[in-house]
Amino acid sequence: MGHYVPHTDEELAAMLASLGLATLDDLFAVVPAALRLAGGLSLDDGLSEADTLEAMEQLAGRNDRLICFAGAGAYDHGIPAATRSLPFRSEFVTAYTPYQPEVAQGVLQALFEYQTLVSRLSGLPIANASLYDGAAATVEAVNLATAAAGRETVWVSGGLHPHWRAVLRTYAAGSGHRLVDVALRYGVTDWSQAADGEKGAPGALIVSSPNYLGCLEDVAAARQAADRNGARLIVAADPVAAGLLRSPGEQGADVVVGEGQPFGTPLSLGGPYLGLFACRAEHVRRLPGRLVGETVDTEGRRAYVTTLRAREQDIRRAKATSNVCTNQTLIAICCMVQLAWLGTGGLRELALRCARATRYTREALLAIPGVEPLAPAPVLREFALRLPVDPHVVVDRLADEGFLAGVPVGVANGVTGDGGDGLLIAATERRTRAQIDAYAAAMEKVLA
Amino acid sequence: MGHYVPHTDEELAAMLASLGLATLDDLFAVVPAALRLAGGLSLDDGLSEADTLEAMEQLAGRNDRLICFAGAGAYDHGIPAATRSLPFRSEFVTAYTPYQPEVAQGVLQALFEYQTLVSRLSGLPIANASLYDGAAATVEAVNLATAAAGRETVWVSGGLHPHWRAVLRTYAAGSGHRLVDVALRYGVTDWSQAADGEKGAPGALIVSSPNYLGCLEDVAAARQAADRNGARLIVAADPVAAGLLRSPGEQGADVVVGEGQPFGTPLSLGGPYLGLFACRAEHVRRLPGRLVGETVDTEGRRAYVTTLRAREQDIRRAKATSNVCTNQTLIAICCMVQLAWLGTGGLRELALRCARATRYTREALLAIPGVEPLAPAPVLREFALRLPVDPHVVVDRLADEGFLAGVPVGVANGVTGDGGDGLLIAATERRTRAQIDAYAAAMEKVLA
Amino acid sequence: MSSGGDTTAVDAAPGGRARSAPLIGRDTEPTIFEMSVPGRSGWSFPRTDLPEWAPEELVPAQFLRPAPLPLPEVSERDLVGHMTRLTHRQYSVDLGAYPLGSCTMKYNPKACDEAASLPGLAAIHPAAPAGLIQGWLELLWRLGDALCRITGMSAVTLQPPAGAAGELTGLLLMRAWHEAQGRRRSKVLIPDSAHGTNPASVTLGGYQTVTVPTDHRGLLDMAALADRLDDDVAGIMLTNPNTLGLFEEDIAAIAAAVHGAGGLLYYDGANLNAILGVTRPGDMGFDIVHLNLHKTFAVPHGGGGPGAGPVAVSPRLADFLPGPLPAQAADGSFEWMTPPRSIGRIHSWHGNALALARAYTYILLNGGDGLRRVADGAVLNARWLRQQLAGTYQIPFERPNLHEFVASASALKQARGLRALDVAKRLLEEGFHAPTIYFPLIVEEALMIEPTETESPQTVAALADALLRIAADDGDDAHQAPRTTPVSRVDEARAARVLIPTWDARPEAETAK
Amino acid sequence: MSSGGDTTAVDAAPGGRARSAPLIGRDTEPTIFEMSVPGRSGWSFPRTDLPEWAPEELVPAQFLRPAPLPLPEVSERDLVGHMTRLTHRQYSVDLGAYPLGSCTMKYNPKACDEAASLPGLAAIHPAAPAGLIQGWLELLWRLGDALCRITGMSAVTLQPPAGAAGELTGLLLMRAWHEAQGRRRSKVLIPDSAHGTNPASVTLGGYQTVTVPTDHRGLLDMAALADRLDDDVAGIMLTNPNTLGLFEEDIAAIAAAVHGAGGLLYYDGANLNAILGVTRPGDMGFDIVHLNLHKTFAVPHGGGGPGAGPVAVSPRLADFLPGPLPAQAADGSFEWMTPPRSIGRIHSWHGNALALARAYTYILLNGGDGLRRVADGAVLNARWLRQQLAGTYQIPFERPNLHEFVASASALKQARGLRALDVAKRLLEEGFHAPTIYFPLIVEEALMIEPTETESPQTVAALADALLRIAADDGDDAHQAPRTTPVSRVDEARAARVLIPTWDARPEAETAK
Ligand SMILES: Cc1ncc(COP(=O)(O)O)c(C=O)c1O
Ligand SMILES: Cc1ncc(COP(=O)(O)O)c(C=O)c1O
Repeated sequence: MGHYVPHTDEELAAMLASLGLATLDDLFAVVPAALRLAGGLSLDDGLSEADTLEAMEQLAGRNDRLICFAGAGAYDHGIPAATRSLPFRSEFVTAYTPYQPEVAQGVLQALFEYQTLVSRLSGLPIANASLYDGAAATVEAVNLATAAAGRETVWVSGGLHPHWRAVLRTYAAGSGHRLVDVALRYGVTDWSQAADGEKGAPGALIVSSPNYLGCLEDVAAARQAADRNGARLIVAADPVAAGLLRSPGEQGADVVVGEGQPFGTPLSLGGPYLGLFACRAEHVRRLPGRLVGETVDTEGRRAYVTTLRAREQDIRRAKATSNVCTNQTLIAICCMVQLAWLGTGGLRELALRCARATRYTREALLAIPGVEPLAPAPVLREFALRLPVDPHVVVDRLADEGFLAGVPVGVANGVTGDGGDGLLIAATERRTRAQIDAYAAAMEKVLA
Repeated sequence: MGHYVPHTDEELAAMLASLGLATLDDLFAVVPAALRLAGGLSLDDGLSEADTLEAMEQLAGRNDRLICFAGAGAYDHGIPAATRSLPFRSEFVTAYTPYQPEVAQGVLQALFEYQTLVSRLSGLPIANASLYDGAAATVEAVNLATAAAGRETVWVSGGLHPHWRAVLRTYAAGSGHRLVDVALRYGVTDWSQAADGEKGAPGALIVSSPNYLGCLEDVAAARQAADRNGARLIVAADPVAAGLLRSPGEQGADVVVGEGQPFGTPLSLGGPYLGLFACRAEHVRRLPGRLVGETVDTEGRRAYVTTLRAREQDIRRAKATSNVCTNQTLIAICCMVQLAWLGTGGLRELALRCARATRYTREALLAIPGVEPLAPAPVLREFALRLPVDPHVVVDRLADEGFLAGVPVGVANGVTGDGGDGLLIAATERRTRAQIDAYAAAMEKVLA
Repeated sequence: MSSGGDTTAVDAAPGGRARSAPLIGRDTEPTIFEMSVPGRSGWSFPRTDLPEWAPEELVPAQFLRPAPLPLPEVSERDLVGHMTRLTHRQYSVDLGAYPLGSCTMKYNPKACDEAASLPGLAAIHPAAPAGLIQGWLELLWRLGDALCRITGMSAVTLQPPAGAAGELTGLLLMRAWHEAQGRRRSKVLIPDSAHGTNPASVTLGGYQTVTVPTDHRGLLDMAALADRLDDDVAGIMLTNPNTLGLFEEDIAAIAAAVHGAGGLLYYDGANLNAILGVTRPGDMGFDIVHLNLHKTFAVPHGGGGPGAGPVAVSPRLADFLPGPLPAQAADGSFEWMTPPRSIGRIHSWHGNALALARAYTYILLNGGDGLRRVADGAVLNARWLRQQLAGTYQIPFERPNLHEFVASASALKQARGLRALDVAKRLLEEGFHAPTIYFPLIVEEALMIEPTETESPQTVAALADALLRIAADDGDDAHQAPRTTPVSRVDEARAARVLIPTWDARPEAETAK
Repeated sequence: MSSGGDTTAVDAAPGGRARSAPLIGRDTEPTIFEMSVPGRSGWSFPRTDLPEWAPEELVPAQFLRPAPLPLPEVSERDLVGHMTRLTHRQYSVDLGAYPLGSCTMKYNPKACDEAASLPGLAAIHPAAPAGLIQGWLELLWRLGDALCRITGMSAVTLQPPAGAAGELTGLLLMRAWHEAQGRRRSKVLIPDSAHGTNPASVTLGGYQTVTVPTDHRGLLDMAALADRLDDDVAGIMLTNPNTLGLFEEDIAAIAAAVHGAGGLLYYDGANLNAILGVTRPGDMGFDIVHLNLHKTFAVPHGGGGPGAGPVAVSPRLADFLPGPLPAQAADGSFEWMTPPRSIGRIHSWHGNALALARAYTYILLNGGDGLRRVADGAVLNARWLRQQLAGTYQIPFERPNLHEFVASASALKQARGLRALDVAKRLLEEGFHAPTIYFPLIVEEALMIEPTETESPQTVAALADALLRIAADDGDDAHQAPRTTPVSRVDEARAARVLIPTWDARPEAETAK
């Protein structure tokens, strides 16, 4: 079809003529004949807008929308109309990276405000303008921390999200980082177990709190372990928990990373999400990605611009702190709007409601014969249970009842993974008592 | 609740204090105690945004969305994403009437372009900035035409939309206009029947083409009838038909009115819709509602402003040409965007596709034993059939099959109305062959 | 297209140039017609397998237009650029405060936009049988019920699409009621401070307007009312608080007098925001009330509309309401019902339904408690703002105002030639929309200011500061205002003198197209 | 709040003042933090009947934060005002042309926005079992299939969230493949014109970058390539057309040489727009291709992201792709599959899924025929624009360009001190976004211009006129540019010297809060 190429046949002809060309094919004379695609692309012809949207609706219609008790790093939070509308104004959506600050103050100021909010959530003074997702933020944190420490070994808590650990492993093939898993004990990381074996002393420790099992970790203890080993501390934190819990920065993190999806981004099959990244001031020159700073224009007006660009790939090239270029700006703006909508009271209330729904759900399920906690440590907004039936089977059965029951979780040698030892369950502020009661009843039926 | 009053308790107290008041109730000391509402409004307390939207979704969920073969002045046309998004940018949505042109060029220019488009559709040089709906436009046209003619009698074609005729009748109680129905014959108006009886010679004639039965009227003949009687001619026209048919202006209309819903406005249970209004230049000082004109600013820049305001109620008060103030600006902007999206070729294609679907549907239904045309005259995008079964029953039965079968129509002494002689059926460009075949099959079952 | 003297394409305006966006420049935005290029298009239609009959096979030749109707031929991209740039040339509530007196330009909650775009509401045909639209009928019925509770009336029609239509509906109800009593009356009383739609509607209702003056208090002159009241008076139209923002404290006496003369009281609901949950027109003795849902109930104004102007009435008028009305059947289901002595239809269908859905959403969000809070905030902001301005602008009437107040620039005009118009234009430069000016007509150089409840104290204070600054400026400065907007003062006289109502009417049109 | 010296409320910035909207003024827009007032709020949560346990009952005390986390406390109205004003301070494709070379800032069809917001796509949890998300799996599978057909590759991963992530994925695939062949290689060749992400990714992939110069033709220097090729070279990263917009005509020879040395060819797909349906990286001999869906396939850039950077590979690399991948089972249903020798995960879940849905929508809209038309339009616009500028700006390389070209302002700089930066800033005043400047690094005062296919000939001509006008201006004038934007030239040096990365880091922060 080509609805989006405005040239009329007359205009095509006129422009070709002014170039001294006869046909559109002549534009590609520089492409050796042997390489030309004969017969064009083996794709169907374009559709009308109406037919296209109908095809998309049909695909969308073949995904089941269930009452969601699944979490595992992707949470079913409410999104108010303001957050659904404001970030999607076309000036934000169709802008490029703010290379010309004089006409990009909108995006730049929104990012400056986002950085401030992430800084407050993390308890650290520096935050960047976003990374791809929680996993990417963790990789960048490892790059920063190992470079700062000058050591390649990283102690990774067994409670870190298994997918994030997997991504770390993938990238380690290139970076050469040596990853050492540190086992969980009673649901939390047992740093006392860790010792530098043949992989040498660690440059960084990574702990997640709440961790993948939903358990609250003792960040101060992790800090001590880091200090004992002269390592930097990376904390992966749930930003919603920040509404109730002490900030990781306050407890000694060098770098705080997290997944920003809970603030205004729908589940979206896992993306686009938002990598939150904050660090101590001393690390600012190693910061990955973009940083927006406040400055002035020639007339002294307050203005914003991307700064310390010398860290970035387009300038530093092979020596850049990171290769990230396109990031998740629009999702960062969603996060900024959502946090401003929540405000001080709303964030606390959100965390509190999640914690209440979680406790109520957990107690309801634990009342079912044969159901036990997978870990004893205290939880906030998510928890793992051991069930008398294979969790994969449970998830399939409960889907028939209209529930996404949770995410099967395994723990092997104190390290969390997919697998099937238990079921990871989250109840957000959107879950009503009636939904939870019905879910527990359905669960009891399935487990009976 | 009161989510939308930003004042904190401290601020309320401080502001009251600065006014020397103790309580909020004191603000209303001027309201005699006897009139004060004790105990407040007998309404439930406010809901959260989430609960409110859920309540609205539940209501919306209790309306059946059927494959639509109903028309009768409200048509199921496709609306492209551009039209669904651009007019709803908040600058258009949350602006007031453009009283301060220096900061309202956006709305003013969009209306100027809308007026130009309506002028082209109608074939007349002057169009206003919108009226409420087709019925309101017809009332205003009668006010204009009778004032221009200095006669109170109006000959109204029996083919005019019955609801529009009803609205005319309602307003005639105030205006004193004398309405005379002119009967249809073979589906079109038979002006030869009309003669000024005790109600005196007509100041205006109203004809609708296509008329309520979908039949194409001979506008030139209506013009002759008007001339014979020294009356003005008002033509109610389907703007989609303008893609194929001669414009009413070209055929001699003094005033052209119409319903603009087909251009970018969903069915919406009948509103907000859009009253289209255009007239000859000689009538401009009698034009109802707002008119945007082009002018310049003090620096000679092209600019737009509402003009000939002396006609309007806020200035002319009791002598105004109309009482209209708030109109349908946002819907007019939808219409402007939709017509620009369609363009010359798209409007013609739209009309052609409607006509094809209509003919195909009509032939499929006429093939069913016992089904006959209600009128023999040629149609374009809608038609009426006489059925062997009460059309109300047919509509209910076909609803079970997933179709909105049409709108029952009656013709009493050549005047169209509700009632049950036949079924009025429209097939827009959205109806596929498969849908029409299924509809005809279901109809055959119901009629068997 | 003229680059380097080269003309390889049609000479049309570039759809992708942003110099008319104030972000960048103050150029004129070309019209969509100037961007049009023959043969360019953005439209597409679904695949179809219907027979491709030619026009001649579908319609007798004499009906067919000889040539296609010329519309703009633009790409979707250029259409999007054009409309987006136009929005950057437009002020709106979402950009800043809009203190237009009598217009109640409050913030419109985003949640209401979502409710109004639910497919289950938007995709419904108005002629669908009641059994298929129970959700819509219940919504309309509940909205009507809420409006009755808010106004203290007993029945309502939701058909009138705006306030003026509501007024005319009300006047026709008045007429029908009098006729049912076997009387014909010819006059309707209106205060001299009334909105222009009131007298205009009176005329269309077949009545003569008789004006009642405002007294020194800024309230209806009771003596003058007594003079004018006689058995030819069909009724009186008031808004309370009146357009000066002052509460008609004698309303009970007024009602008694008018009722005593056999007349009816009509309440113009445009100012209802001031008294939500505080007092009700029904309690004041009104028989007919129209509401501007696009004011009090946060239906956005859309640049001039659509709105919704329901009319609520006392029991004795219920039988005359336009129909059909949503009604609840014995079995709890909903149906359409037309009152026995209905004056007939006011709208093609059921009124501006999606606007009604917005208003209902707003009522659910606020509830009874929230609506009262609305009145509190609206009155507090207006009262406080007036206090700030009082020393500098004249406040023609002493009494405490409710949701709005009228100030006068006449002293400033005498002193330094600073007219209400100048104040308005300067205020634009200050980052606020102007108030309503030169209305009501009874106050010279009137500035009618309604901050609404959704503006914060900080915003109201900034507005006060701006108005005080302007009063302090020298006037000549103000005559140049606005200097920061995409266009400077617009020549309204020329627009009327050399009427250019369409692109095609421009002298240059021929060449330009 | 300070009106008339009266201080009745917290001193915070007014959320309802529009002077920062260029429609009205050039004031600074206050930060959301400056608008915050303790105790003000806009949030609401659903009714709940769950037990209202206190924090202490839910979490051991030592974990609880001593004081609430301070966030902005603003009304929804002020938040809406703030964000709306910010959008008026932001340029975008929807406002005008955006000829950033290498960025392919084409128009993003509105239909794609609607597809990406379908609840059936947006409300789906990423860990839902395959059986419950067949629609998503089919969508991803079909998109992957289409991308393979477009690139001439045989398998694809959709996980990489952007181009740079795709590059690193590709390099890790390269590494895994070599290791599977039992080799370790340490170098990757990159042309000196390459985008910065290429060398940065090479480093993260654990390789050293070896730069290959560009020759007088603007193409890869074949002799230099031969020099650098040895058995320690893992592969070469190219984009074709290259970042000068020139087609690497020797690509077949390059492929033969690199493959001959046992290396792999990586294709940076950022410039794919130029060759859609004309030629395919697979046919050129590339083994690995990343695509920037946010360039070629109209995923909007969102002010910097999100994008999507799928990686497609030739058969021999398929087994190494990241997983899980969507796959079609024998029974036609879809499932997740992880390749046997997968390098592992690249993303927390399945990549930027909604961005992938947009790209698939775009492919459906265009189809094979439309995509070819895209290449035609993109190349024609760029070629024609270059022709207009050729006399005035230097065009460092002779050969015909494809979708973009690089011009140089160096002569203008010598002549009149007009640098590429000045041209860029002046172009903003002219109503266009600036091109990419100072890249590629091998051209002095480079202006890298990519008009894209969605701009009309009229827009391209207006852009040409503007650039010619600027070249004719005197330079001093240009140094002042931009003068019409909400802020004038921004002091970038100061931003780095006095780092203020957050509101809390401002010297005045304490007082201001
Ligand atoms: C006091 C008053 N009455 C009536 C109206 C008329 O309402 P509408 O504009 O909806 O017709 C208005 C609004 O302009 C008004 O302010
Ligand atoms: C040639 C080229 N390669 C790679 C990239 C990096 O892509 P991304 O920004 O999506 O990481 C870009 C885009 O900036 C580019 O232009």
